[in-house]
Amino acid sequence: MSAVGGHDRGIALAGVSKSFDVGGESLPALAPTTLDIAPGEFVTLAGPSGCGKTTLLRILAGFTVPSEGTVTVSGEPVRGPGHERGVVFQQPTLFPWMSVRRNVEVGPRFQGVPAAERRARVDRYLDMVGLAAFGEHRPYELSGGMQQRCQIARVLAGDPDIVLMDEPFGALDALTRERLQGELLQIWRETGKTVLFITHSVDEAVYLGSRVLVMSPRPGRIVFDAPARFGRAGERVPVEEIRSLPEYADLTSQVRRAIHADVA
Amino acid sequence: MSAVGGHDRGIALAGVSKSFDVGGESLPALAPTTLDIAPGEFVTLAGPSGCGKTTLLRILAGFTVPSEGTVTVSGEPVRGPGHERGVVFQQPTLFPWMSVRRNVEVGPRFQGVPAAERRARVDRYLDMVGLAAFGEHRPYELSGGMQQRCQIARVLAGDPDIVLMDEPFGALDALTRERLQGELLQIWRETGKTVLFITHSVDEAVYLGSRVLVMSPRPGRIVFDAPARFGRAGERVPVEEIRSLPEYADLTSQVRRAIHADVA
Amino acid sequence: VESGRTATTAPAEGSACPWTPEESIDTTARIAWQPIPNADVVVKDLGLLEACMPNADISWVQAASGGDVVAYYGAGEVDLGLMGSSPATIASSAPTNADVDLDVVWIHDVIGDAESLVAKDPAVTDLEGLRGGTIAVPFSSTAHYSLLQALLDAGLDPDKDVKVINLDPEKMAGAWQGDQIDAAWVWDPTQSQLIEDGGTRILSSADTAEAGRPTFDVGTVDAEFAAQNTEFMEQWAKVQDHAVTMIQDDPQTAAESVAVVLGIDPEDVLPQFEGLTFLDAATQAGPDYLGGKLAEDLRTTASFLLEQGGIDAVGTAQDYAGHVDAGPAASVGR
Amino acid sequence: MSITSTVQRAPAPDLTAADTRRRAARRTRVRRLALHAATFALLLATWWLVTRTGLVRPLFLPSPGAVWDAFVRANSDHPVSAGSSRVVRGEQNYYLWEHLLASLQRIAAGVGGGIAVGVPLGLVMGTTFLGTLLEPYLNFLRSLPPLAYIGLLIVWFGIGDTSKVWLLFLAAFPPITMATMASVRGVREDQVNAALSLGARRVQTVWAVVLPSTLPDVLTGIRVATGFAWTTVVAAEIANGIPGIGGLAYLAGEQLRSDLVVACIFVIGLAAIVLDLGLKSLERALVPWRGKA
Amino acid sequence: MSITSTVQRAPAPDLTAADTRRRAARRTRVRRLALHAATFALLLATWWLVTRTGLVRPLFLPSPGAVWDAFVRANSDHPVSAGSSRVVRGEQNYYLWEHLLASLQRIAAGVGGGIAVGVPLGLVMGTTFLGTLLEPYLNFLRSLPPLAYIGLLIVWFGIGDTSKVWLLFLAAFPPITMATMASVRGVREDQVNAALSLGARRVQTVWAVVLPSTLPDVLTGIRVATGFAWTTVVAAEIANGIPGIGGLAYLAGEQLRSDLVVACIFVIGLAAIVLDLGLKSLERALVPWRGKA
Ligand SMILES: Nc1ncnc2c1ncn2[C@@H]1O[C@H](COP(=O)(O)OP(=O)(O)OP(=O)(O)O)[C@@H](O)[C@H]1O
Ligand SMILES: Nc1ncnc2c1ncn2[C@@H]1O[C@H](COP(=O)(O)OP(=O)(O)OP(=O)(O)O)[C@@H](O)[C@H]1O
Ligand SMILES: [Mg+2]
Ligand SMILES: [Mg+2]
Repeated sequence: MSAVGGHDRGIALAGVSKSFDVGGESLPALAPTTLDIAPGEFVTLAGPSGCGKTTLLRILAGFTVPSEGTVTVSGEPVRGPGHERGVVFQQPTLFPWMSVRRNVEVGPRFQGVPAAERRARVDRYLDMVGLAAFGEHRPYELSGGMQQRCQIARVLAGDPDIVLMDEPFGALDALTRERLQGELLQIWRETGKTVLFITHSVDEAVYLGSRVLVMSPRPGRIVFDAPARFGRAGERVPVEEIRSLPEYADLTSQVRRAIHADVA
Repeated sequence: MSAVGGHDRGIALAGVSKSFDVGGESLPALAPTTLDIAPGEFVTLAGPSGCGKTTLLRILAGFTVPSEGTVTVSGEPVRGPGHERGVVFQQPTLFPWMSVRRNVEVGPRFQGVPAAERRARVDRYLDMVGLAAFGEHRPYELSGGMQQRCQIARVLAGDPDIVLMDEPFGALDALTRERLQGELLQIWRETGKTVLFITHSVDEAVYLGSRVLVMSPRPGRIVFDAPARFGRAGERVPVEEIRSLPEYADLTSQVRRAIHADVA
Repeated sequence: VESGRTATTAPAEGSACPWTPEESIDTTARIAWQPIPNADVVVKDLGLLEACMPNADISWVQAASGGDVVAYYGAGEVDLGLMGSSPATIASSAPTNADVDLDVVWIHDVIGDAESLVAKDPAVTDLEGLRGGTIAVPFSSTAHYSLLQALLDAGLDPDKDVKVINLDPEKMAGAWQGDQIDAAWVWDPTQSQLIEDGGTRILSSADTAEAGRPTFDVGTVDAEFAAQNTEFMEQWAKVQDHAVTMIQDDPQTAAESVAVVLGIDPEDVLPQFEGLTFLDAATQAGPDYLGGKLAEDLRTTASFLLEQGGIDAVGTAQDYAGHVDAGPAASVGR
Repeated sequence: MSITSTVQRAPAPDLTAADTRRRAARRTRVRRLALHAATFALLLATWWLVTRTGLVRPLFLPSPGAVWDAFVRANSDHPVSAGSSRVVRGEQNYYLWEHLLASLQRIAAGVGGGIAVGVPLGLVMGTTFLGTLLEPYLNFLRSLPPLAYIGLLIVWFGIGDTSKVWLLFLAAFPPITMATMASVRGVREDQVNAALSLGARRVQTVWAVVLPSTLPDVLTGIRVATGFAWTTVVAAEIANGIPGIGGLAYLAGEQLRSDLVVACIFVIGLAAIVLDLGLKSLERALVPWRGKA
Repeated sequence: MSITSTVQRAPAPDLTAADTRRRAARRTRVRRLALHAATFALLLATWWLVTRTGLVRPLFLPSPGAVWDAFVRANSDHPVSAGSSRVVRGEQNYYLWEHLLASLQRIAAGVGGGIAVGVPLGLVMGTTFLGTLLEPYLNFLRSLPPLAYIGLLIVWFGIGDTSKVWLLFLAAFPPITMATMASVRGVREDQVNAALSLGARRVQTVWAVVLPSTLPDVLTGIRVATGFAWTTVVAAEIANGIPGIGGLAYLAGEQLRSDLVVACIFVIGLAAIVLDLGLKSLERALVPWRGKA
């Protein structure tokens, strides 16, 4: 396949919209949206509750078929879920019939990763999310935040090229959250994965993203789209310093205003 | 029954602890805890992920029986769930076989509230959480944040004396969150309900609570317990002003330090 | 657990072949039997066929009704079998005769008082007294045939004047106790049970036989099998004849054999023998039975079954004669 | 849930405007009907061929033509045999559809009773100590062959319809009870907790939570039970079962009239399919949330 | 889920140290056993009284003593009648336990086949278009009375064990298929989605998601099917069914030997209870997450 711009290696949405049928009526959830995400971008997405963020993510994941428009990933039209797109669900979707360890191991297992590497990966990610001691628990024996972390470990252990994360740190305390933000950034910097990261925290969006998107209330449109560079810089500069940069405060208030714009 | 101090009208935990059986081993989740909550208190509870917050809340709700110790509410030992203790679950627990409206109506219906008042209550709380237009949807047709809001409306429509809330605003955007914080405070001020509110946001804990608790990592102990008065003051003073009070910043950093203490 | 265990724990008296065993016969024969108190089960219990033809491979297949036996023939699962005269007639008539080709080679018994009409009300003494009543009978059995014949002979319309219902013998006692039926045409042990419960026998198959509608339990054989295994058939008839003689001469021992097979008390078997007429080979081969009249009886039965919807057409006299073979029975005396 | 349609299912309702959607739905329906018709025709042809070539004897599998004749005959007034002047109605004095109706009534009563008893019993057994206490007896009961206890039923309830309905009831209620009981164990604890916290009394949780969330499994149980009832209808109607399609099938079998037996079997099977389709569409209408939450 | 025990269940495992817990568990077990024993004794006493007072005639319900005698007799070598020198083994030349064993073997084969066919078929039918296509035929099949098609089975498979096993198989596999199919529809779509996103191929999602999450319902289906196979065992063994507990019950019924019939019924029922207990404990061991997620 020939390269059309850089699109063929990234994600491209062209005129994608989605309406849901509820009681015979067709309710628009996502307004026609065109969006290109280049490989290696860390896109953060914010917007009011119920504006269509999850809908957009599920379309990319291949869980939901858009009502209109086309979605391509690496030049291929999206026809369903695929292992190159890992998904952290908004509500933890672990398998209760497997232990935590097995849950994390399941991705590599599906993909036929040899046992030794599988074990190494599982150990690494369980450790990263702080669940090393809980490998033999069942998912329903974990707290809400622990389930969310387990899910993150599961997706990362699957080593997808594109990581789609729906409020992954929503149920975590500030400290754990900061630690995982750092880990995620580091993985991103090291592997060059493409990330779509939905969050309600403006600070998180600005701090993590290499590009920040904001959606309008339902039906969602992308009303703000700006580059950022704090996540990449975070490698060398301490977090506190980054947060005190004037550009940081500037972008933060821009994003905040974008979110509030349509509401006010 | 005779009044022993003021305890007989509030919540009293005496030496309550909880261990879970996992694969034959007994793992402590909540260290022996003694705690009195007076009627009308707005207690906020923070702590690292997996420290036992939800466990404590479920014990109060009567869902989990403590391994040791006794729990009394209004002088009566807790034997199970009861309508005087409403519960907002960490993970939305709506009934998929009912519409959103019926979900909210279900509490008053159980309690035999007359139809007219039931309708009024449902309208009021659906409106408050911004779901007035979604009454005929099914819960699984809502976004994550909308489900959480629906749950809040459901519990408030049941008009319990004690409201136990497990990260109720966790999946909401900042704006919706602030609005609901205001609504919750106003309901609290008007009705004098007792509230236990679990949150990962230190700012939220300090801003809302009339008393702020912090738990240590697993097995959870209460390591910080301080009164606060910003929520009540919020009636007259604008939010921005409260947040800029030196006491506010002081309490915030105390809480933050308490949370980080055991970890560091 | 393997099936087909025939060896009993204690070998019964008389289980040795009464004459020199015929070692030359190595036929494989599958025999369908039914739990009816006659010489066939005595043969089975004593293992006489096995004893007299030690090199033959004989297996016994239990069937629940004559209809089943016909079906087994159709499936090619059995070579010989016992059935009532009604199924034998059906098997010899269109359309079933296209599927099976059977010869009647033996009359295990002529049904007499063994099947009879027992009425509940002691005041009832004849069929006329049952007008408007309910009579139970197992449909498609020889008893069904006898009942309908008796009704017609008495000038009663089975569709209008009485209510004839289908009921298995083991369910009759219950219906009887609940006053659901007024009479039943049935065999033992239900017959005795009903009489014990206060019923009176007002008619029996002996009466219908006298009126020219006899019913039998007959031995049948697949025609092709019979043609290919004449020696076996002769030996088989000889053994059957021996058992018939045993019932006639030493009913006590025969009854024990029957009791073992049926799982009942030998004391209950003797009265059951009374209700059946057993014929030795010579009599059977004579013109009153296999030698002539049986074919006519089958044809009479067929014309009746045609009205009942069991068969499509009544064959000619030769057709039925072609399905009766007195050969094996006649050979016994020789 | 359908693996292959996890994604493909969505487009039909969402892709475009209402009429395009309707047209697409009609197209799938037509295609499905065609597929059904083709399968059916194929089976019919195989059957015809098998009987035609004499692979199976008519005693066991009569030809489609013969079965059709028997069917027509059983639904009309006809002479008792070719050439006879005596005209009889259908079979055993009833038309075939009357036999069917009689059996349907018994099945409706039996399964209806099974639902009325099985669902509450299953709920009680699934939620209280009565479960452990009664389960062995339920298992005992549901393992008993109808042929073994129909005699007792006749003693108690006579040889009329009552004993037949009882037999069908005894066939239908254990699977319904089992399904309810097993499903109750799968109800999410927190949903019951939520209801209790909202002021529900124990009984109310049954109505508000347990019943709706067990509904899909209970409906499956009812479908299984109805199937059982059909298989039991011959056993129930062996004794004095005219009118009754099972009784007719039994009698025809005894008379070795396999064409009529097969006609009865077809009628039974078709009636069962129609009944089951009804139950299935009921399920679809009542349980839209299946697989979503 | 158990409504009354939502809360009460917890203390046993969590309240205290291991041995207190164990002691408590033993106490509940003892209490439960006592309750069972009491219920059983009560039923036995009622039975005894009913027969003793002559409320029901022994022909219809023999006394416990008579049934016990028949049971003992059927398990021993005994003279054919008091005083007779002819000693026979059990009944019909087999001990009762041999009859039971023979039937158990057939049931094991039939239900085993039912599982082997029903579960994969249910999965396929629940996940592909084959479901719509084959469902009518499945419904047709599962409504057919065994008595109606046993003739065909005998033609094809002979009158030996094979046709009986086929009959039991045909009784067992439809409920298993139904349960699997219905349950597949209840699998949470997002769990399949999650597996697919983790790189599972369609077939792998069956192993990793669909099968485990349908497991409870499938096990219930198997339990229902096993019960059903038991009820069919008499029908299967009417023809040439010795050895076989169903065949024995049928023969005994023909001879109005109700004591032996009731003994057979008891043996059948007890065997079914034991089998079902086994299946249930399997379920408990395999599906600990039931009601939690
Ligand atoms: N299956 C569905 N059926 C009908 N409507 C749906 C469905 N899923 C989502 N919606 C509607 O689509 C809109 C957008 O939902 P979505 O889940 O994308 O919101 P979101 O931006 O993720 O919100 P949140 O931050 O609360 O998670 C909502 O109004 C919701 O009601
Ligand atoms: N059912 C259970 N079985 C076994 N262990 C459990 C169970 N529920 C909770 N735990 C354990 O108890 C501890 C406390 O859990 P809890 O849910 O109370 O945490 P939390 O403070 O609410 O955390 P989060 O903020 O992540 O929700 C955790 O370590 C968890 O693994
Ligand atoms: Mg969302
Ligand atoms: Mg929690």
